[in-house]
Order: sequence, then structure tokens, then C-alpha cells
Amino acid sequence: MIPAAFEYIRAHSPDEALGQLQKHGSDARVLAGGQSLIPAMRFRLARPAVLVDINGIGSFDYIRVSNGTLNIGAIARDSAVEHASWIGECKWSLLRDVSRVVADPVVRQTGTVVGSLCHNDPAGDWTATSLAARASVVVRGKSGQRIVAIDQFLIDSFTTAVSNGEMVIEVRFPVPDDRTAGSYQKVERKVGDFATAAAAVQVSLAVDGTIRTAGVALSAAGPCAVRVAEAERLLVGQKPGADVIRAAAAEASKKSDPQADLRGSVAYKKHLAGVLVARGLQQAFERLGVKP
Amino acid sequence: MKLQYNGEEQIPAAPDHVWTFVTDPEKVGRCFPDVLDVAVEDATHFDAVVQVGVGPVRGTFKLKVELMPDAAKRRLDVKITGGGFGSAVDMTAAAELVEAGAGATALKWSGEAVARGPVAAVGGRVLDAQAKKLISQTFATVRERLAAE
Amino acid sequence: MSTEAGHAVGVAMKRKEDPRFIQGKGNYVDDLTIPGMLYLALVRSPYPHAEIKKIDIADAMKKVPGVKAIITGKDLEAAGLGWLPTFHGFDKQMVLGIGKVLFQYQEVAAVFAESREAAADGAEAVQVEYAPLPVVADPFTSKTDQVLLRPDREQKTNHIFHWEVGDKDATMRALSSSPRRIKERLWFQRCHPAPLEPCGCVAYFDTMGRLQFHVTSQAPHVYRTALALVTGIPEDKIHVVSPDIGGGFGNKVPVYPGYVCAIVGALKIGRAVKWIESRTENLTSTGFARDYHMDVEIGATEDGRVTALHVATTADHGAFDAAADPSKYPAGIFGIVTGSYAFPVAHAEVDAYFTNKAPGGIAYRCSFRVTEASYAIERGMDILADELGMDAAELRRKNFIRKDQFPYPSALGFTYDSGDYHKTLDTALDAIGYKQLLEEQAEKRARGELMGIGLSTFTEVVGAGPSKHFDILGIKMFDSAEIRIHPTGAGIVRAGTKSQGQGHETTWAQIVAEELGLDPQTIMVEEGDTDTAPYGLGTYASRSTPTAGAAIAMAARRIREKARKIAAHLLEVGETDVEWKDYKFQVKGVPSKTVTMKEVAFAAYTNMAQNEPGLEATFYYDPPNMTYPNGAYVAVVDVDRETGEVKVRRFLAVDDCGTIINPMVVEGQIHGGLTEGFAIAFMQEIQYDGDGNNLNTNFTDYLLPTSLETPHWETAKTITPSPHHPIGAKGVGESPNVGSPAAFVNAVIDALSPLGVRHIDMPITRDKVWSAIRAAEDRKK
Amino acid sequence: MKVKVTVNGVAYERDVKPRTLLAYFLREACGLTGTHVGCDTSNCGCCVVVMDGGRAVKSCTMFAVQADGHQIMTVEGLANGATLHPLQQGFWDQHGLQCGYCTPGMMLTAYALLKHNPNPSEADIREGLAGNLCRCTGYQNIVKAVQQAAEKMREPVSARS
Repeated sequence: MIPAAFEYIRAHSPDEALGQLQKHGSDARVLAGGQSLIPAMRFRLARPAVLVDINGIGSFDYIRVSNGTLNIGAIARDSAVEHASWIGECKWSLLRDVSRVVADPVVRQTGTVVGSLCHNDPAGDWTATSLAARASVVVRGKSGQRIVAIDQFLIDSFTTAVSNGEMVIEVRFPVPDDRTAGSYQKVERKVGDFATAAAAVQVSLAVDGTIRTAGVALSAAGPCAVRVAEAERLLVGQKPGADVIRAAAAEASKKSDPQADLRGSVAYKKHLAGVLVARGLQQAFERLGVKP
Repeated sequence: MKLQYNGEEQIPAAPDHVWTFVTDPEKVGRCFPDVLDVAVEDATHFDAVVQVGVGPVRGTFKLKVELMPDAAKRRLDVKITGGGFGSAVDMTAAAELVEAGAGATALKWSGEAVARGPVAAVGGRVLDAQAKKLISQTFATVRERLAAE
Repeated sequence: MSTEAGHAVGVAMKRKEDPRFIQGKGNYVDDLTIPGMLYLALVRSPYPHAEIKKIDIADAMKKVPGVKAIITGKDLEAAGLGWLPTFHGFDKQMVLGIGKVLFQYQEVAAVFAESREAAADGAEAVQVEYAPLPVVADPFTSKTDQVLLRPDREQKTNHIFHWEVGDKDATMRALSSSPRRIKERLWFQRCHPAPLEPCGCVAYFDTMGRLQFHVTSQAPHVYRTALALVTGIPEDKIHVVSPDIGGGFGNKVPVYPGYVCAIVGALKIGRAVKWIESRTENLTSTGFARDYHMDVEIGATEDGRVTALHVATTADHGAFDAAADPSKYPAGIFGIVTGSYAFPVAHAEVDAYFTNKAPGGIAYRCSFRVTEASYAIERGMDILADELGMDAAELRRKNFIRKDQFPYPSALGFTYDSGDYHKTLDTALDAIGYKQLLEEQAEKRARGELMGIGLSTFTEVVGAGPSKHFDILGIKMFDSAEIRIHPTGAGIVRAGTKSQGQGHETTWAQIVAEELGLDPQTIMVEEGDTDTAPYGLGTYASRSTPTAGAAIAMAARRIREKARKIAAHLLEVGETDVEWKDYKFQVKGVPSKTVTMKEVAFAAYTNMAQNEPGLEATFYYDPPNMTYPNGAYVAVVDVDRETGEVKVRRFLAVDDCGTIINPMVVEGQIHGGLTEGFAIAFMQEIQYDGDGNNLNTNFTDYLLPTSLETPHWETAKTITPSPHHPIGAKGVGESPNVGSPAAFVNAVIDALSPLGVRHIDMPITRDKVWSAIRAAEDRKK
Repeated sequence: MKVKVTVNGVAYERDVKPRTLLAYFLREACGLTGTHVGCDTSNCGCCVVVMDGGRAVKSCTMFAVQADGHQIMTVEGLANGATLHPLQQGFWDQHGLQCGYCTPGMMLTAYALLKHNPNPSEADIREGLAGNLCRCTGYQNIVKAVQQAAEKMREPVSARS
């Protein structure tokens, strides 16, 4: 399968990339990892007139901590997160989990975290993760850059707050404190499949053992990844325990609004949303040494 | 794959006025979102080319549209066949006009889309968003245009 | 590893074909480039059933640079090439849609262009206007004949055939008088073999006007004959070459429309044409497999002795009857459905129907419908065990054909050659620790955990087949070998089969080496070239070893007989005084007076006395009977109540395939077959929705297991040689795929049986398991 | 567009269309047909090559123009002259292939895996190879092949035969 013809532009700097995006408007797409875009182009579903390749912009290839956030640049690969030196730390356990189940191990060596967020697939992994971890996205345009909270960034299926002529240059994950753990729970039919259902959770405990912060989000549960705010609210201030886990899971099931497809029925997917949130919380608490 | 939608628009115009608008191929054709071209064949048939754009999916759909007004001038059935990307998309939409107070009309619509071929197979989730947009925005635009008149 | 002369059969010799594959030097059809070659792309229908109103090629011809020609069904029809006979022989298939299309993704127009890109652009630019027709999406709707799908046929019905075997009256009487009975509908879902290399070809006419046809074919000789019959090109002017094949599994047996189009294009344009299908094209238009809805009924005595079996099948054959079955067997060898059990009476019947789906019904890693049959009986036996409250192993043991009953005439007309089913089962149960597993299961059940143990003790029937029964397009299903031994004792063997990964380049050399006392490393194997190989029916249905393997052994023995004469000359004794012993010729009773085959080979060209020079032989082997490999498989699964996930904790396969030529290759075949069986049980399905849309058109939705999902396989064996095969081999490539699906399903149902779940159709997805558990719990409430 | 791609140490300067996939560039412009194409959706991994020494990429999901100025290693570049790479030897010794179609991609994925993890467990290997499909072997012997190669590659160079 051969894509339709297009013009290829390799950008060497962020400004050059932005200039090209502004020049070509909606005809142009950014090519980062391309692991969703190129298959869509091979089926001729996507047929951008212009591809602006940002892989040559070395300054976009980084993962670093700065001012209390972990910043991931626009062409940092999924596998760079998977192999990061700090990935084994408990507080990053949500990122560690997700970095091992995105797509497949080869695709992860080319696919990017930022690209995945910009694609905003309803069953994406990084979108739900970003919600649970309360990430924000740095969007750059003609008039400088703005920082968009992930909740405002994800608008609808395959649609984000990025306008024509803009691009995302970075995603920022707040560095959690040391009494934080997370978990990513994904049911997929096989490696490389989109999630049948997935849940991202991240919790931190106060000194007294109560839950200080909670992030709970679902993927494959609606037009795009969704935060289960009701679950977060009822967790905060409570002691980790079977009852709160059960209650949070029930909220997740309620919140889940999936579509039936080959992966499963609506009833099954709604049920799974609850099961996976419960398992995620259970695992996160266990990672913090708490047996709920 | 088969997709179903429905909705309602409150239009600040009398039913007869709305009826004249929605049964005019040129006018209703121009209400399709991202429409590039409308070629009217006769009073109840026209061709439209619309731009499709959801996420990475960009392209055009060529649509053949048939309007099927009922004699009572209150119900309009629309049959749309066409496609793009080597795939076929067949849509049907129905609009019912109900008087809703003085000089106002409630336009109740429902729609169904059946997609076949690579679009349905690969881009089903994208297509869902697109078909919904095509049908719902068309009726929303009908309201806006009539309200602006 | 011995590569010495002799002792070659039974040796785990490393494969001779591997060095080229591991160095990227394989020679697959897409690797071939001919100067000036054009690319073919096919326009396909998005509609499953529609009238073709108009095909507009003007834009594609005028506006797309590089497009050379476009042909449609009408063009082909005018040239007398509109239809292609299917291998089954009783139907024909449109090459390109003529007047209407009958399945989604059916070929509608062929675009020939200077590059892959131009061909794809050209195909996109062809505009086809369709008028949709009512869709028949399943055989049960088809049965009503409310929509006649094939008005081109003389018979104005969607019913393709009724086939039956066995004594129906006696079976029904026995069933109705049986104290215990089970009846269940089992659907063996539509699957696709999906080898990693898609189908494809390169066609051109050489300077002599000869058609050179390089194609991914499992049966190159049959292709040559079929092409001669279809195109009218004399058979001597057709050269078919099957290069290295990236997996076949039955997918590469039929002749596809793309092949015919490539040849027509090459003829019409005068340039080479390459056609390589995409994965989507592969999954949506080339030979599917299975799609049998089977109503299985078994009768039994109170103490669990089976009394009768009845199986009534409704088969979905798609738009054309392209099942690659032998002519006299429209439902293949489905009569093996009595399995390993001594049924006193049985009856099987199959009714096939057209639907608006892709054509096929090919033997996917299976001897013609044997997988369906094996699944039916092995599931049926488990359902019976459940009904009787009897241990599944005990029920089987009680009903097995006993070792002393072979050769065993089955109720449905087969003569099973050999086997020791009790021994095979006991080997499996001992090796896996069946007793301990049952104890563990009992403990877990008490705790509410779902653990299942599934058995399958199947009997395969392979090696089609004896000429009195089996033919394809009239050509009897023998196979052949030609062996030439060179003066230095090296040699070449050519066969009518075609390896697609089975390792023939190694195993055929081992047979020759064993029979002639030569070094297998110096025996070259060549297959797939119709100019050089003797006529054969190809490789599928586990037939290579039973047929060509036998032919090779027999041809080698012919050589040995000729060599004996020369050996007598060299040993200066009479021919009757020479015996073949320890891989050498020896003067009878005088172990010191020997001559090796290598020495004889040299003499055959340099010092042959009055004997005919040279050392070669050809043998066409018409098997006297089929072979009947069997096995006992045990699957152990754990089911997650909350998610419906099934974890295959252990899987043991004990296979009995008779004499083993290369244990390493046999084990590799078993691993591969089990993996496909696992995939069928849990993942693989080609589904159509009620509107006739194919829902599994690429590897995102047609699920093939990766290394992570695939269980770890345990293997063991028993060896019961086939009494009628020259070296006692039975064939193994397909047994694990035939036998394993029932073991997986039986294990899952066993896990769920405490809840009252009796059956779930494959593929067993998490959603289905969860729904079954939920429904069972609801019933209890 | 003019591109210069170094494949197995040899520089290939070619004029390509932007839409030419790297897999077809390697197969047709460079004549290196050991890289195969088995699907349209980046699922099968038959096309995997190694980029810039350590990254396994699916060459059917990357454009040739993206490889401009980069180093690519294909199956043809694994062996050192007549000496097979330990992965090649492992696949041969352990019967890690049947039809051979997935083998190049499988070996190159394993190559990148062993760069990151020279001492992988069976689970690591099964996880690492899960982006490549094989229809013939059932993966078990592929795992053994990679284990054999890893062991060989961990030996000091002098100890290698």
C-alpha cells in the first residue's frame, strides 16, 4: 500500500518547522514518529499535502527534569522513557508501566510521547496517563508559546487544542513526591493492539497515611481519554482500603462511555474500566507498601 | 459499520419558511460542513463535494444527494450516497418540522450512516466522528443561516 | 549431528536451506525484478453485492502518469477469460466482476502501470458506479433462496451441494434408542491462513514466446495445467516457478484473479507484470478456511460406551465454490469425524451454500476439512463426558479403537492404518501429571477459582491420496520424485511437492541418504520448477511425506537395485550374491567384501560393464491408503473471573506421526501448528457484519499471536509406523493445528463448567468468557 | 529528492520520491531484498532494520527521505564476511526459522534488544520480540536462538570461535 504523493520538508530548527506549518496551514502535518500517521497514509486515509519532519531537530530530543516537572521533548521516543535511568523509582511507576505497553516494542523505538498525545486516539495510552499524572502540554505558535493543561488539550477524538500553524514542543509531568506511586492497567487483545480498556492511576500519601492526591483516568472509554474526577474526589483524604477502591472503581465504570467494537461490548468495557481502576489502585498502594 | 445519530435544532423561523430553505438543493447543500462544491441537478438532486478532516484523516467525499420531501411539507428524507478513499458511505437523514410557538420551528433530525471499505475497516473510529459532524453540523448550519436571515 | 553417510533418517540435522534465509538471500517472488516490468494494482468493490453500473477509466488513463493499461471484466469476457474454474472443479469464479460483484473487496478492474505508486494512483482514479443489491451474509439466510446469488449457474438455488456418508437410518435408530445423548451446535469460525508473505506473481513472455510465471504456489504443476486449460496456451509453452515461499498453510493452493490478470497484462502489453497483494487484499479476497456450522449428536450407554454419531453441517462457501477439495469429496475428508473412537454406526452430512463473502474453503494447515471434523468429535466427547459426569480421559479410553483392531475399518469408510491410542494418551497423562492436576483443580474449585484441563485425542487422516479416490481437476493425487546420483556420489532429488518452510531441502536429502548410504549434505533438493521437477500435486494437507516422501524412498530403492548390478560387477560376484547391509553393498556372508554407494556411483559412469550407464531413477507413487497420525494433547488453563482472560498455563502435545525423519524439524512443525491452533481457539476470525462488511481486514483486527501471547509448548511422542508407507512415516505438519483447538476450548469449558457453561464458540475472547460467566451467575440468582 | 543513506556501511545516493517507504528503498533502490514487507499496518515486523546502530525500526512505516544521512543495518549486514553473526548462528542452530520470511526482521529486532539488554531472560526476549510476528515456529526456538546468541555475545571476543 502506497501513500498518495506529498511534499516533504525536513525542518532543522523549531522556527523553521513553525514557519512551514504556518505557511501550509491545514495542508501540513507534523511528522514525528509517524507510527500512526504513516499507516493512515498508506491506506490513503490521511493524505497531507505537506509533511514537516521534525526528527532532524536535535533540540527536541530530550527527557529532563526542570523546575519541578519532567519535560519530554517533541521527538523523544517512547523507548527513551522505557529505558530512562530513573524509571525504576516508585514515584514514576505509572510512567514505567505505560512505557512498556504502548504499541509494540519496535514501534516504541520510533513512536513519540508527544506525537501520541497530539494524535489523541480514543484508545491512546499516553493520554490517559497524562490525565492521571496531571501533565500539561507546551504549544508553540506564531505568537509564542502557551501551556495547556492536559484536560483542556484533549478536545475530541483525534482533535486537540493545537491549531493550524501550531505545534506541541513538550509535555510536562509534575515530579511527584516520594510517597507517590502509580499503575497503568491495560487489557488488550494482543501486543500492539489498541486497548480494549485501560486505566491510569497515580496516588500520593500524606504522612498520616491518608491519600493526599489521586489521579484516575480511563482510555478507550469514550471519544477520548477521560478523567474520573468523582473517583479522585472520593479517594483524597481517605485511608487506602478495599471500600474506597471499590467506590472509585464504581465511579470509573459509571464514567466509562465506550463504543462497542471487535474488542468487546459496551457492558464488558464499562465493567473492565472498574476492574482496571481497582487493580491499578491496589497495585499503586502496594507499591507504597500499603496493603489495602 | 452502521452509525446512528439524532438531534434537534430550535429555529427562529416559521415551519413554511424552514421548509422552503431545506428543500432548496443549493441552500441546503451549502450547509454541509466544509463544502467545496455544490452542483444542482434538479429540484431534488444535487452533487456535493465536502472536505473531510478529522485528525490525520484529510480528503474529500463526493456525495450524491437526493431530497425526498413529503407532500405535507413537514418531513424531509435525504439519501446521500458517495464516498472517498476507495470506500463507500451511504447516509440517510430525516428531518421533521414541528411548529414550536410563534414563528419558531423545532427541527428534529435523525441520521444513519453505513460505511464500507477501507474507511470503515481502518478508520471506523475516525469516520464515526466525521459522519456525526457532517449530519449534525449541517442541521446546525441550517439553524444559523435561517436565524441570520 | 551426523552428516556421515547413512543413518540419516531420525537425525536432528540442521537445515540445509537456512544459510540463505539467515543471510537475507532467500528468493521470494517479490525479490524478482525483470527489466521493464510493470506493476499491477486491482480495483476492488466496497460493496458485498452490487450491480456494476459503470466503470470509468478515463481519469485513470489520462490523468495518472505511468498508467499503461486498464482491463475490466467485460474485456476479459470478450477474450474468453472472464471466468476461472475453481480447483474443486464444479464451479467457476469471476476473474474481474462481470455485471455484478458478489463479495466485498472483489476484483473489479486491473490497472497496469510503470511503478507501484502509479498503479496505486491509477486504481484509486478508476471510478466505479454500483447499485447495491440485497446482501446474504450467512448460510442460513442463503438457504431460503430469497435472494439468488448466482443466476449465472444452471441450478437456480444458493445450495451448492449436499454430501453425506454413513448409514443415516441406522444412526438415527441407534441415537434414539441410546439411553444418553448429547446434541450441540458447534461453529468452527471462518479463519484465514495469513502467511506472512502475501500471494503474488511475476508473469512475462520470454523471447521464445513462452510464459514464464513465477508465483507463490504450493502446487506449481497443477497451476501449469490449469493455466493451459484456462488460457489455451499449450502446456509446453508455460513454465511455472515457485521460488522460496514465505509460508503457505493452504493459502497458496488456489489460482487467484490477480494471477490471471498479470498474465493477460503481460500478453497484452508485451512486458513483464508483477502483482503482489497487500495484506488487506490477502485477508479479504484469497482463500479463507473453515466456516462450518456443525450439529453434533452423540449417543452413549449409561456407562459411557458410544453408540452412534451424527453430524449435520451447514457450510458457508462464500460467493464462489473455491474450496480446494478433491473432486469426489466436496466436504473433503470430513468423514474422519468418528475420530479415535470405535463408533458402531455414524452418519455425516454437509450442505454448502453461497453467501456474499470471499470464496475459499481451503485446507488451512489441515487435510481437507479434517480440522473441522476433529474439533467436532473432540468437543463432542467432552460434552458427553460432562453429560455423563465422567472423567474426559476415562470416557476416551473406554471408546478408543484398540491397538489390536488395526487396520480398523471406520463406520464412515476409512481404513485406519495403525496406532496405539491408549499408549499415546497414557504418555500424555503421565507426562503432564494428570492426577495431580485434577487434585489441584478440585482444591481451586473449592475456593471458587476457575482452572480447566482440556484433552484432545485426535486422529488425523493425511496423504491424499490413493488415485482410486482422489483427484484435483481430474489429476490423480499421486506424487513423484526423480533422483540422480552424480559420479562423485553427490546427487540431486527433485519432487513434485513444494516446501514453504517445512524443510524439504533437508528431509528429502535425509531420506535419499538413508536409502542409499550417502551424505545428506551432498544431496541437493530442488522443487517448484515445472521444467525440471517431475509432475506432482504439491504440498498441502500434510501430503508431502506420505506421498513425495514415499516416492523418494521408492526412487532411491530403484537406484539401489540398479546399483546392485554395478556393485556385483565391482565385487566380481553374481547379482544375487550381493546384499545391502549397513548402508553398503556386501557379498553375502563376507563382511570384508564391500563396496560403497559412492564407489558404485563412480563406476556407474566409468566402469559399468554391461550395465546401462548412469544412476538415476524416477518414481510416481500412488499411495495404497492414507496415513493416520494421532495425538493426545492436554491444555491447562486459568480463567480470570473479572476480565475473562484465559491464561494457558501448560500445554503438552504427544504426537504419533510414525517414523520421524528429522526430530528437530518435526518438533518445529508441532510448535508452529500448536501456535496456529492456539490462535484459532482464541484470536483468529474473519467476521462479516450483517451488511456483508468484512471486519478483519488487516493485522490490527485479524489477530495473530506474538511471542508474548503464545504459550510455552511441551512435546513428547509415541511412534507407531505406518505399515504401508515405505519408511513408515505418516506426516505431521498439520496434526497440531488439527488437534489443538479442541484441547484449548475443552480446557476453558472445563474451567467454567462448575458455573454451568456448556459451550463457547471460537475464538474464545475475553468478552465471550466474561459474558458467559455473567450469564451463568445471572441464572443462579 | 536526493538522499544519501549508508546501508551496511555502504553509501547509497539515490533520487527518491518522498512517498517511497524505506523498505522499498532498501529492496529496490539498493537491491537488498532481505528486508521483507508483510503487512500495511506496522504489525508484522518483517521489515525491521536497525537505524544508527541501536534502534530497531519498521522500515515500512518510515519514508526513505527520513533516513537521509543516517546509518541503516539490514540482514545483509549482520555477518562479518564469511562469519555468521551469533544471531544468525543461533537461528540456524536452534531451528529458529522455517519459511524464513520473518527471520531478517526478527534477528534485527533481537540485535537492538541485545544492545540494551545483553543478558535477557526468556520473558525479556518474549517481550522484546512482541513487535514481530512469526507464523511458523511458535517462537519457542526463536527465543532459544536469541538466548544462544546472547550467551555467545557475552563471551570475551577471544573466546569466540
